[in-house]
Amino acid sequence: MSSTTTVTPEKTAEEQATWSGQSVPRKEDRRLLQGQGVFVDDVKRHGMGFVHFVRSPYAHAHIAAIDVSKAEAHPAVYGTLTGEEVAALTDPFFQIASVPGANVKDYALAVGKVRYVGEPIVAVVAETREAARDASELVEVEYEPLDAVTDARHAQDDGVPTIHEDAGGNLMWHGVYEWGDLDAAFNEADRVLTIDELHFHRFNSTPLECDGALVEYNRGTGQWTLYTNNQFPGFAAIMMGPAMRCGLDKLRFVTQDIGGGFGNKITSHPQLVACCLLARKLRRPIQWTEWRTDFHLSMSHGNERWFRETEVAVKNDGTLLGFRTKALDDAGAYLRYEPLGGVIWAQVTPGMYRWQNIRVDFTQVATNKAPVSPNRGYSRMQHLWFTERVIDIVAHELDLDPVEVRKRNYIKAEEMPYTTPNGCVYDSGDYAQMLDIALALIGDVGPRRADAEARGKLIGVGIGSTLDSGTNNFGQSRLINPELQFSGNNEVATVKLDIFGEIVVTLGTTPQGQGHETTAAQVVADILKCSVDDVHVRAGHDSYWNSHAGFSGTYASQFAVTGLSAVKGATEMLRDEIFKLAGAVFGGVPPEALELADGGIRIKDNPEAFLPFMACGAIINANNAGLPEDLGVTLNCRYVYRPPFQVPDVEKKYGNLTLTYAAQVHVAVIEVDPETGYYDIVDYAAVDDCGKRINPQIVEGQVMGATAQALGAAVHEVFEYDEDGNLLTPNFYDYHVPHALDMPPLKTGFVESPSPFTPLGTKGMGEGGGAGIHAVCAAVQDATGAIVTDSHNPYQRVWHLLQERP
Amino acid sequence: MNISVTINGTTCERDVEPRKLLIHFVRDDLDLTGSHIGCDTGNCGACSMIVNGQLVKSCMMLAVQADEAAIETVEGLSDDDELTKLQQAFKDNHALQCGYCTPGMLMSATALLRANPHPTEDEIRKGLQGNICRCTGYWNIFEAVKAAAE
Amino acid sequence: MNVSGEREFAAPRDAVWRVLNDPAAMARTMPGVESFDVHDDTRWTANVKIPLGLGGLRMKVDMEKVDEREPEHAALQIKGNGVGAMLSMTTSFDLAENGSGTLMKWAADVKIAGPVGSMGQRVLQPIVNQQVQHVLAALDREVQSGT
Amino acid sequence: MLLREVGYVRPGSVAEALAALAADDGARALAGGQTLVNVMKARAGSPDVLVDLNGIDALKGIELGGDGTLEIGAMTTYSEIVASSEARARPILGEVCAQIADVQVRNRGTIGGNVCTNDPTNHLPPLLAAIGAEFTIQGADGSRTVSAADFFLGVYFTAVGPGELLTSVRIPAGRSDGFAAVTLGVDGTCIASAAASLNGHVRVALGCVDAVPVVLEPAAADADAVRAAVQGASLDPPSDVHASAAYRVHLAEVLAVRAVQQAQGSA
Repeated sequence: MSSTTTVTPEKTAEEQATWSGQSVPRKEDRRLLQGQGVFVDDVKRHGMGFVHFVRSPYAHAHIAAIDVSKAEAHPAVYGTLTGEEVAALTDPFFQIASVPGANVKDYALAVGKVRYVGEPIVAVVAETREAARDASELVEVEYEPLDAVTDARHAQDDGVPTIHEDAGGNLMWHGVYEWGDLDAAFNEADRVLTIDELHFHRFNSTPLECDGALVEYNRGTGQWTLYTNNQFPGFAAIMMGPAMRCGLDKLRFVTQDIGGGFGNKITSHPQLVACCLLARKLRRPIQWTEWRTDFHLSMSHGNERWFRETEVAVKNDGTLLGFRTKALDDAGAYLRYEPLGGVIWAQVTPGMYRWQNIRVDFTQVATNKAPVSPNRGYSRMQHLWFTERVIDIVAHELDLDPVEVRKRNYIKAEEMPYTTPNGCVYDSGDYAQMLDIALALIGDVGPRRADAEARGKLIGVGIGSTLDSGTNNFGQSRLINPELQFSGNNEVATVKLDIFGEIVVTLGTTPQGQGHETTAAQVVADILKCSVDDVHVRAGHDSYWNSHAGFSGTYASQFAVTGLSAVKGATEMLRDEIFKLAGAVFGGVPPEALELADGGIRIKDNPEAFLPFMACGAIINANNAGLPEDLGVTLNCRYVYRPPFQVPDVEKKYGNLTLTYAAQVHVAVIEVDPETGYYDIVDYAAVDDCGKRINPQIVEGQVMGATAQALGAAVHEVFEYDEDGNLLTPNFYDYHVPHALDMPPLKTGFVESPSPFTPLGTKGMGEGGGAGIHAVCAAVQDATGAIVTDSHNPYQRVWHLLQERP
Repeated sequence: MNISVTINGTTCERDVEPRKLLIHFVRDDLDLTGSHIGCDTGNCGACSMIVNGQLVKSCMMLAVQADEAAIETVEGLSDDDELTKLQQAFKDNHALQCGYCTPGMLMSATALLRANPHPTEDEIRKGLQGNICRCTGYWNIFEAVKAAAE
Repeated sequence: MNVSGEREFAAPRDAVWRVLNDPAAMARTMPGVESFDVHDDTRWTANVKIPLGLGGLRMKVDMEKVDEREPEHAALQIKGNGVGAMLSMTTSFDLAENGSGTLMKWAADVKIAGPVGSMGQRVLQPIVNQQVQHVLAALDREVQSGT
Repeated sequence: MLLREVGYVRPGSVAEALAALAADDGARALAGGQTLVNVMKARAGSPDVLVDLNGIDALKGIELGGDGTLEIGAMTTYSEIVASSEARARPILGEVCAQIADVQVRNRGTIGGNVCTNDPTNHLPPLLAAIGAEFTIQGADGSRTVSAADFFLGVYFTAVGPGELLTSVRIPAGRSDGFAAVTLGVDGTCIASAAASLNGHVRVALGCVDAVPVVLEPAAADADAVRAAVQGASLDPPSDVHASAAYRVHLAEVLAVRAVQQAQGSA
């Protein structure tokens, strides 16, 4: 069953009267339920050519020769594109990394060398999808295979082949983070626990829709229009423009509906560049659909990370004083968004705990695997899994109750806002209360344990607590590369009143199911005192709308802060203009004498004097003769929300890296069959605190969805490679995601701790599901009595853990 | 090969290559893009349709195998200005997020409720087992189907 | 993937050696050979359709003898290039006289890359074993007919 | 998606189907297509002609003989077996078919396709081997019936030769059967499986541990005897991303015992 607790702060009459805070049914749903959504593969153009990418069967090889003549000769083929052409027509993609990673040369297609199985080498365009694939089989590529680097832990060993000669080795980035006084902490410690190695596995969220695009080139204006499901056009443009040697306004990004993103659709820019070049070369629209196997082989794997030689300073009572660890990140074959993973984790450096003394020696290397890119919980999930593992290992070693160790070390509600050792400011929250609610949802496990043991089964209970930091300060990129000129963040919205009084909202975001049309309408309706049905929020994204800013997109848990704050700002501007206009129309009535009501504005003590929005729109847009010269009203308002950020201190690696800190605490109960290692999650609770909830149903939906992804990753999902660099899970057979029958009972609860730092008291959310991985690991450890050192625990591993039992 | 299918009540004749999968035929040739493609191994169910009264994954059937068949897709469930009880229940229960799996999910739920108007929770899970959703965690979908069955 | 084994032939060593080193004879022992070209006495090319039951996997297979100590040892480097699959295999055999017969010790290291290699992990080893058995059985027949 | 070009014929009778198969050595029978079509999407296998058996009524249906023998047409779907009252004569059949994948796959997938594919992870090869099924194969020159031992030859290989068709599966009467598996998720792909039948004597068939079901006949139905039989089989299963050889061997032992216990319970 799925149940929701009633733990909720009292709502004031004022709150009850607002749209915000209500589970308003989504505006998006009708079209999606009727099959009328427009996803990228639904976009068709006359004469479009279908592109198929020839992909490398080798993980690492020199390309000795490429012959496309037979493919070009295929009657249905329009043309091809090779790496050589790409290298001539474009510059390598801009690298975020400082040296050595900065020296990596990354193009839209492989140039001279292939570096992972599935890497695109040649693009073939034909009249039909089938013909494009047929012809791609006629492309002859001569390879000189090289040994593959598949284990990041040995990527820098002597004699290991170099993947990027330009980088002079497989090291991509290295940095040391140290805050507090480690020596003092370790001197003060009663005990120092050492953990040789913890491993966070490689997986991603596998959105059901893969990547794709339909790209048109306007020869007259030199502009490309990309209908694509890329979820961060601002980033794609920054990557593509310089590479293609064109201004960013030459790249128009358009999307309506996106079939899930979860961060995995941020780095499709190489394929988009190939499509742009082909659209120009072949003088026709280019259609690209990525199939599931292509996606698994090549797109946006989550960061695989090791934590080695970890030392933890603790008091006998479980008080945590500090830790040291060496983090090793496997970036895969190219740095598409990396090495940002090398700093993003620092948003949550101490996890939810009062650790003051921390040293993380962070190394990122290249391997012959698919490039990693952001994946829901990007880089924080790996680090928070580490902190949760440490907590449970400490509890195990000191024979303390994991609940007690957490409560003893959690940052306390009264300490909020709390400044972490590296200068991040946790805005609000009561982690201990969240844990209590989660445990209450599960109730007494005793009877269940007795019943299971009577059947020869083992019960395990595990806690996973996690932070969902949102609204990036892009200045953190300077901790990776001081040369970078990024900082802060921004988002835009426009709100206007049309000639017939229609309220029209445009967003800069690229929603993938988060319900932006609905929540934006809720915010607007509250300010303009009208119904959400009176608010039309344009579907999707178009970078040619003036609601597009540099950081526009939907990623990193920020819409509820950046997007909705922009909507709020623009709507308040519109409201003030309506007051100004009405004041003038009523003959100089001051704003304080006016009020909004019933889809219009009226004089407070003379309700008869009423100006409906329709009249306001008509006057300004079509009947404006005689209005005062200095009225200054357009009823078309654009607002840019800019979070209050400073540039972090690059030397000390110190500063506030994100604006809000939503939190989740999960508790998992598993039943293990000791004979086989097979286990079921038999009870589960997830408690969320994302501050003010604009639409509780949407928030709960994010919590449940993220939890399902975490449970899939914890038990089944892994991108595993053999020693030759073949991906062993390239499809949904071997990469098993949760199906309906796999879902455990799911109980949800929530706390609302409004953020003091955001205009609406909201916090970004959606990425806290990683707690499910932490909770399952802890539950497996509890059931088996063996220390869990891997984030991925399929039946086989659990069976092995059981063999280790004392 | 020339084939004729009746899709959502409309009969269409087309010439298709034998190798063309039913899902490609419906999306690309008949321009009914409501049914989606989420995998290439028949696992995800986004392409689920009802063919001659039977729920199938249209990516594991050739278009030529549907010759003379009656096909139902999401576009046939309701007309523009109204939602079926099932669709409304999906909306009321927030049973969709990105909406990509939704058409296939609706067809599976429709087939389930036809065969079994009052399914238990286990029967609902079993009935939707062939449809992957990556957004919702399924529970709201189960609730929606329950609500539609009441 | 490494596979190896032993096989006894009721034939003298030179007879076995002859078959193992006669491209035409070898071609008759390999599964699904559709055409066969001999470039010189160390390099052959075969177009095969490995019968995978569900339709067969077409491959162009280049074979090169990389080591030879007549009449007891030879090693072959085999590279197969087919749609969705890259086969690379090093195989060696050692022949020892065994009474009137011959004992062959053979070993092969088989690597399959590409989608098929990824897809078929759980079935690959059984398939390879099975193909090897076919080859050995055919080899038997060749040796018998050759003596 | 995007198959290679392929011919297609839809015979109305077994004779026509046999003729079509004989006409081209690149011809392959298309049953439910729930495996073959996916292999063709990957272009890992590429038949020249597909002989679609879905139009042949003679290959469909379930008959229950007076002696309790079931004769199941090769093109009978899992769903039809699950729903069939006749098939309840051997309850394990419906129980196992109901665990295969999902509704859509069960609506198209057939018993004949399942056994002719003989993917080691399939449910039916070990089950049918355990319960002593026989397979009727028809060729140009008449038909023959073979036992499971003679039917399953290798991965994707069976006694059904070129130009032949599996027309039906015969299942003897019996009730004391069991099936146990560890799968990749509920109703997922089998990581290891075991089927057992106690009709007359103890027979166990193991799946996922070899190219063909491994059939064992333990001396008795007690756990020790069954374990001993599995250990005596010196299994050498493949390792893959889901299970090492050692883990599969261990599971085979545990599941064999469970299948036998289930069979005892169902007696």
